[in-house]
Amino acid sequence: RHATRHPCPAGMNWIESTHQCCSPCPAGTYLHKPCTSHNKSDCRPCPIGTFRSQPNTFTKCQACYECDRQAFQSVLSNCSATSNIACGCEPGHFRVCLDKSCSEFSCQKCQLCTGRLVQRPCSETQDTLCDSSCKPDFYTEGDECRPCHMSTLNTCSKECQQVCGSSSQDSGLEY
Amino acid sequence: HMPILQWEDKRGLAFTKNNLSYSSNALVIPVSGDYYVYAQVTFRGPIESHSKPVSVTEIITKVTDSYPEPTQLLTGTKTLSENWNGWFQPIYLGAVVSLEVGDKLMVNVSDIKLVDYTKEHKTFFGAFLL
Amino acid sequence: HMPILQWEDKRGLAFTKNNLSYSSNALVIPVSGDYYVYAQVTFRGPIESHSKPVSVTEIITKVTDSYPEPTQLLTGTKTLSENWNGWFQPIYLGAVVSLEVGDKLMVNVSDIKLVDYTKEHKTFFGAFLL
Amino acid sequence: HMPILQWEDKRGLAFTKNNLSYSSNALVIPVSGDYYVYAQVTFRGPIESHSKPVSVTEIITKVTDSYPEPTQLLTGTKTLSENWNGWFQPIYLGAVVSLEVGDKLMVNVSDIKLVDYTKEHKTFFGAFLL
Repeated sequence: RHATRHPCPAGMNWIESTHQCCSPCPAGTYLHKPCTSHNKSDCRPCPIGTFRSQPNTFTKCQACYECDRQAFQSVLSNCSATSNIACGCEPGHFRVCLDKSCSEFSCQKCQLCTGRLVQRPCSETQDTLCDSSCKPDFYTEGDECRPCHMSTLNTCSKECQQVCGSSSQDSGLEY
Repeated sequence: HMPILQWEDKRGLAFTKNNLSYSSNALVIPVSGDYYVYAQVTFRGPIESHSKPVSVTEIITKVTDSYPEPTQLLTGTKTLSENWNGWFQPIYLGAVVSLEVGDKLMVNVSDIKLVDYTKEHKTFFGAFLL
Repeated sequence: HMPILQWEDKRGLAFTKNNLSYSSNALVIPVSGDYYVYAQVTFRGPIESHSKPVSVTEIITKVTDSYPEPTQLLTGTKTLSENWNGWFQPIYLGAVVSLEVGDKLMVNVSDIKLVDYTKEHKTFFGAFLL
Repeated sequence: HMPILQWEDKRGLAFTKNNLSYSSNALVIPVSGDYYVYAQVTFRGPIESHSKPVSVTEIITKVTDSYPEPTQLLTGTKTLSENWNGWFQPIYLGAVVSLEVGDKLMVNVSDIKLVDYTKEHKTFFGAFLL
């Protein structure tokens, strides 16, 4: 069985190239030169743009991801020697996950509740939820809410008159 | 993590040799070196009781005994705009990667129920030492 | 069977060597062994007098003198959801297969009229011994 | 010509060896011979200030000092029918090509702003001598 091929004491890793058991390098570093019988491993810090989040005996660090700035992603936390970059969405955008784990997501513009009350504001993970009915002084036109003051006598439909009634004439005159 | 695919390693076109073995869903690397690793997964739908998937993803990952996290080596992710009375979407991946003896290679997918496993020549996975 | 593609084996980027020869639409295997076999076909449409294809398929097959039926080695099949004022769809396939001397490799497609044969770097086919 | 992609050649999974070097956006061929050359580019959108792209294209090209024009070796071109609230499209290319010492290999794309450069395992490029 492969697993027990090289019995290293707990907490030490088998290094194939030197046939030695070495203690792993701490997170944020990588194994530059493996240990030998008389000296310890030579661990070096991860170069900029790379990281290792766990103790390891790798000869290289992992490359940091980048946030997709052109697709409205923002940096939540920068890549460090011990942790990958974390990305979110710019203000006014929310995440559309591509899969259950949401490891891949695109950022979509939050919808504006024009003429409606906001039932639930836009958040990092969900679009704005607008009220189904229009705000006061707004009337429904198709699936939109139009302000009464924008309506004029001949464009004011039955629905509009119900909502805007006399106020539409007065506001019409004001403008 | 995403579900891991299981593979047939003996019957039909499948084979392993030169100590490159297959065990518990992974190809196990017998000797350190540079390998060309490749895999194709054919996804298909719709399948009942399944909401419309937005995308399908295939990832070839590497697991090392001495490190708690898998490393993603190759990823193919495709959004689906197919109409819904039946769709097919193959994703092929292949590249050279440096591997150590004992490393394990696996294929993860976004949704195992969408994988077309019916024919060995539609979904396959392999590696060879350069 | 599905129609078999014909290939250019000498001009431009095309070449054959080490006795891997091309004759009557097939690559002929000169020595038994494991080969990495690959092919890309770029499909395109619409073409007049052609109903809207629902999908395109590419299959690399093996024909052996000693067996009457071709064996499907690799298959890429993709449904098309493209709008119809001009679409392109490449399908790449590649994998290691065990072949015997004299085996013939061919590429079949669902519809030859949909194959973009205009540029050698868009549709190609090859194999090399590991 | 189409824009040329720049690559990371040292950090993370990237590496060069056996004198196959990377300089000014190109892999430089150290010895004449047949190479398996491959590349995957993951395209994604939408991005702001960008009209809806109709298609995406990836081309692996060769530049030779002795010839002024680049040679297109491999091309993958795909029309997009995606809806527009977020799409991903990988294109993989790979084949054997005959190269001379000093030849330079590059990857061109139809639109650099549509390339997903955020993860090394989604967009990659390489070659190995047979």
